[in-house]
Amino acid sequence: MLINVPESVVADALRGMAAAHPELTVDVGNRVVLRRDAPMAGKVGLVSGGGSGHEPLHAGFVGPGMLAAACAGEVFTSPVPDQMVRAAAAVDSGAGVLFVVKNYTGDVLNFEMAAELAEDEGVQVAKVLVDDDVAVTDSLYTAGRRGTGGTLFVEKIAGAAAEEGAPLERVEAVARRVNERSRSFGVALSACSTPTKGSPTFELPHGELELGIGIHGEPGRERRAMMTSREIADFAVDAVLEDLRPSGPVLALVNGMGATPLLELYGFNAEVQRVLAERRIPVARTLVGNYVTSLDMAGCSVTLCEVDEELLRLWDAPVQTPALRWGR
Amino acid sequence: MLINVPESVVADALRGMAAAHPELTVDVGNRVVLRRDAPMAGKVGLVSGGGSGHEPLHAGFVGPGMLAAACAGEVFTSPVPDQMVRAAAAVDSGAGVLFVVKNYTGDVLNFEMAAELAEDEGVQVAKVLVDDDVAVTDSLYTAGRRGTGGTLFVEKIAGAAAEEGAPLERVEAVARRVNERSRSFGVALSACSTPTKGSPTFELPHGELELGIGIHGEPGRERRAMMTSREIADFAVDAVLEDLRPSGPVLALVNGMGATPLLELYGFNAEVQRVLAERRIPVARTLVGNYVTSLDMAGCSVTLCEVDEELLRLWDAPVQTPALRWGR
Amino acid sequence: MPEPTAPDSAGSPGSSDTSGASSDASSGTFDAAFFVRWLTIAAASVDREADRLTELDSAIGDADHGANLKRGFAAVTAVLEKEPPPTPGAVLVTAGSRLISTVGGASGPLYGTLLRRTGKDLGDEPAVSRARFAEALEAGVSAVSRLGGAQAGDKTMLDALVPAAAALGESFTAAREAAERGALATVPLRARKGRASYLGERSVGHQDPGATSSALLMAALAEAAE
Amino acid sequence: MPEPTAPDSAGSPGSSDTSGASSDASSGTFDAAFFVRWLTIAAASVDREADRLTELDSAIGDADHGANLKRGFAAVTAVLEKEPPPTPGAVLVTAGSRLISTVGGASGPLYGTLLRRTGKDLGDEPAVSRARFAEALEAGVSAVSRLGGAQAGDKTMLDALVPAAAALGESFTAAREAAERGALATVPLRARKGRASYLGERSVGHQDPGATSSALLMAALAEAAE
Ligand SMILES: Nc1ncnc2c1ncn2[C@@H]1O[C@H](COP(=O)(O)OP(=O)(O)O)[C@@H](O)[C@H]1O
Ligand SMILES: Nc1ncnc2c1ncn2[C@@H]1O[C@H](COP(=O)(O)OP(=O)(O)O)[C@@H](O)[C@H]1O
Ligand SMILES: [Mg+2]
Ligand SMILES: [Mg+2]
Ligand SMILES: [Mg+2]
Ligand SMILES: [Mg+2]
Repeated sequence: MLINVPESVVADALRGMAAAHPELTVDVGNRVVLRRDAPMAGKVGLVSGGGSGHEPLHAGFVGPGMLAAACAGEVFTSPVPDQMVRAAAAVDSGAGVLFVVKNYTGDVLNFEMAAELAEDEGVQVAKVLVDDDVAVTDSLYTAGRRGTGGTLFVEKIAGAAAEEGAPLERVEAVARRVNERSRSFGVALSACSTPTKGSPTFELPHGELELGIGIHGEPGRERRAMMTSREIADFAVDAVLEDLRPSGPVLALVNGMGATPLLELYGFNAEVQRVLAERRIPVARTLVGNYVTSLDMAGCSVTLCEVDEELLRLWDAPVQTPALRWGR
Repeated sequence: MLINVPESVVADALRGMAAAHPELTVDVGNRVVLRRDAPMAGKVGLVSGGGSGHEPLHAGFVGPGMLAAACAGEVFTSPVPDQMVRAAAAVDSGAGVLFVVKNYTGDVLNFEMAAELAEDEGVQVAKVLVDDDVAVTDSLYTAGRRGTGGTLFVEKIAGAAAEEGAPLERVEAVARRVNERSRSFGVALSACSTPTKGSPTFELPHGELELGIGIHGEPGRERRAMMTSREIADFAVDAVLEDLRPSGPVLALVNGMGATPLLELYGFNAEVQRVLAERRIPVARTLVGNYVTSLDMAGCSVTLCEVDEELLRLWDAPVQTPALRWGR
Repeated sequence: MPEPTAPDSAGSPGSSDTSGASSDASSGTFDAAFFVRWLTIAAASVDREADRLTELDSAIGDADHGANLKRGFAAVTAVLEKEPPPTPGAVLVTAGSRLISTVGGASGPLYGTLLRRTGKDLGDEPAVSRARFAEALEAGVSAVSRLGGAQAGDKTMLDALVPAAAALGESFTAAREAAERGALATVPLRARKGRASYLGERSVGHQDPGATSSALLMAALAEAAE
Repeated sequence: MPEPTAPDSAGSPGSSDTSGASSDASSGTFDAAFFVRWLTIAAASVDREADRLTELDSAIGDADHGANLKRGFAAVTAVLEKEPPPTPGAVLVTAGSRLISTVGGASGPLYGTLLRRTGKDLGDEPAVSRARFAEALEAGVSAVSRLGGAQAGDKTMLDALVPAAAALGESFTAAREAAERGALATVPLRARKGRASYLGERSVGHQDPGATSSALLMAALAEAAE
């Protein structure tokens, strides 16, 4: 691993990020990355965060048109409430703050505590839970669907609404709408290694894969013999469509888990587009890359988000962050 | 591996790229990716290319302000002359074409043949060889220094000069200047697996690393016991500085080889910046990410490019490509 | 056993160790120093067992439970050493707050809430009886259950905490043993809460890391009382 | 051996196989069909040995030599089958052009140039003697050396091609054997050209993939002549 010691991985990364991105404010001590111009007068501030190891999520999405702040936890560990409280205070211009929270017990509890504390300090806080992963059934017998690739759609689109000056309830409603219309399914071709453990989090023999994985190195729902890119696309897209059943055009995120080469990911995208065409789902926009990752895991996920005109317009709106950048 | 069959990997990726990037023209049959607006009246066209497996290099750098066209060879195999001839013909507006060629025997020979053929067809062709890798001594006893991370600097900066409307000799001179002032050094923490071979190209036991690697999965000059991020930064930066000895500010590219998580890469950047500060080298701009990769290899490379005011201005100039995007 | 048996532990499986030669019998009440000692022993134990906890979390979670608690308990001992709070309640509230501020993940707010709620329940009494502590711990455990929406049987820390709190009325040793049994009993369970629930049937056959760390905490408590 | 010995092969190590029972002796001249047969056998051999070539290239290169030649020679046989050229020279020029257009890498232009230059040297004669072919092959090999800037001893295909071309004056068998010896002799060499040169001393102890494929081509030639 390209590290010094496991204990300093997150702080080291934030220092490196500060050096590479003078356009951001990086509070290394508190592990908060902020827009340099925060608080933005009259605008809602989007605050997200989560365990580290999913880069560029979330800090790579801080900037005009997307997040106002991101809080970095230890690897695969939700940040602590103090971080979100600090971030909320820093980005609140009086228009309030939206917490974008991936649905994991740790994130939910820590963000909840933070919301309470921030409100005690006079910040108006709304929260949206992202739970797009169809590999987990949302029932009494689970902690609910996980937040994965859909987070990117929520943060980009709600971020655009905030940038336009929409009030908190509206930004929250947009975020909720995006989450409700987003579904993901992920596949691992290898496990990942966390700095602390130093070895793969599970054993995946060569020639097998895990279907229905999350983004924390946990095994999936099912192990199978290796499938082709074509077969994986069929499986993943159909798993998503079974739950989403879009009646209009979709945004497609073809996401790499970290170690899958872009060459393979683009090839996989060709298969994803093929299935979508076969299922007669029009694709409005496609994003291919390593955006919501799981350290050095090989694999991919597919996220679809059904969009109406407003959501598409907000998706296309300018964004200026380290990892997503277009328009202006 | 996330593929169908090894034989279709490159074509599949190009189809996937076409779907994700409607702003580009992708000629899948001839494996050429082009700016949609090529030929750009009165402007020099930059044409590059090389073996696949280094994505986003080169096709991810096609667009306004950078390459006019990229030719994709098989994995780690230079493209064939026909591709470059076709690309040159497509982007030449009469102002001529600059071939940006990484210094590998295969690339050099194929681009040379292409230049001859294109000139037979009436296209004015200039060539710049990129050979920035200090791990290889440039002597009679080697094929010369390899082209690695410096390619990004050459393509970006010469691309900006072309975009400004500079004539061919000037664009060529700028490209040459960037190459002369760029040096790289790379380190592998794991080997990579090519689709054809299907297994790692060399054995690298856990707990060891290879110093002085290139971008084709070949072993480096030396194997050592695992080093910390700090030690690797010292070693790599000093290897570069021994050859470059900059008297002014530098651009720094802290590049991932493909499978190294961004989290680790940013942490490594913190160490690179520390060494540079210790050596009193001012850093004008820093770019961190997986840009010049070697499939799923874990590892990193450091490229420094000494810049004057003109080169820095051209670096900062707007660029609109899938992988690099800023300004406007 | 000279001390009264807590009524709600009557039906719980009896401790196999009936020697009762711990400080339980003699001390009667427990002051702030005792609670600091407990948490200090717990921190050492978590530090020692961190790799095992992470290994367990690696099987059905995300391989961070050991590192999480190690970081949190190190912070707890640091603050308790620097400014030892005056009462049992203050010790637990301070420790719980510290866990919340340093652990993150699911276990941070849950263990933090456990200690904070237990501590609040103890109020500002300078020393408390084991029975009083047992009562407060039950309140803390209930708070954990409410916060995370889990019950005993869901394959979480509650599988160790619920029986341990109940057995604490009987003795520290009984609490330790109940927690250990509870942790072991998570092996055949299918997880319904936390990350392990994502695995469905595949969570069966693995011991829950949080229940295991809860057993460590109860063992530390018994050791502090020896 | 009824045919004249090429003067420049006089000093080359003699073939151990002196039976000479190949079609060398009988045929006298070789027409376009012979050259098509050669390349067809070569294509089959490259296809069969592709994994081994890639394996060798994996040790000191980039693990693509087998796939490269397999792709190129498949394209060569396809074009030769579809429109068989009329003369030996045309066969080789066509095949060389096809390699250049389909292989890429270092070996594409080099092998392509080898065949094209050899073919051009043969002109439009409808059939050529082995001696004439040997002469043309030497011209082709020189062109490879000029194009890539390498010499025999640099651990490249030239280590097989140079002695093979020289020995072809003697017999097809001698050429095959010289190429095989040349390929084997690359093992202890330190590479000075191509990717293997990046490894410096670490290239020692491995057989050069290009020299190995050149030996396959010469073996195919000897087989075609049998
Ligand atoms: N809803 C819940 N209620 C009670 N305990 C829980 C709950 N969710 C998780 N846990 C406990 O937390 C433990 C995991 O803690 P940890 O690994 O530190 O956090 P995370 O799951 O966020 O990585 C689990 O083993 C389980 O015992
Ligand atoms: N300059 C050169 N002259 C002659 N042969 C060369 C030269 N460079 C490389 N070769 C040959 O090419 C072979 C490698 O071919 P191949 O793997 O197909 O191309 P690449 O090296 O571009 O991947 C080497 O084993 C060597 O025999
Ligand atoms: Mg965690
Ligand atoms: Mg190659
Ligand atoms: Mg965990
Ligand atoms: Mg090769």
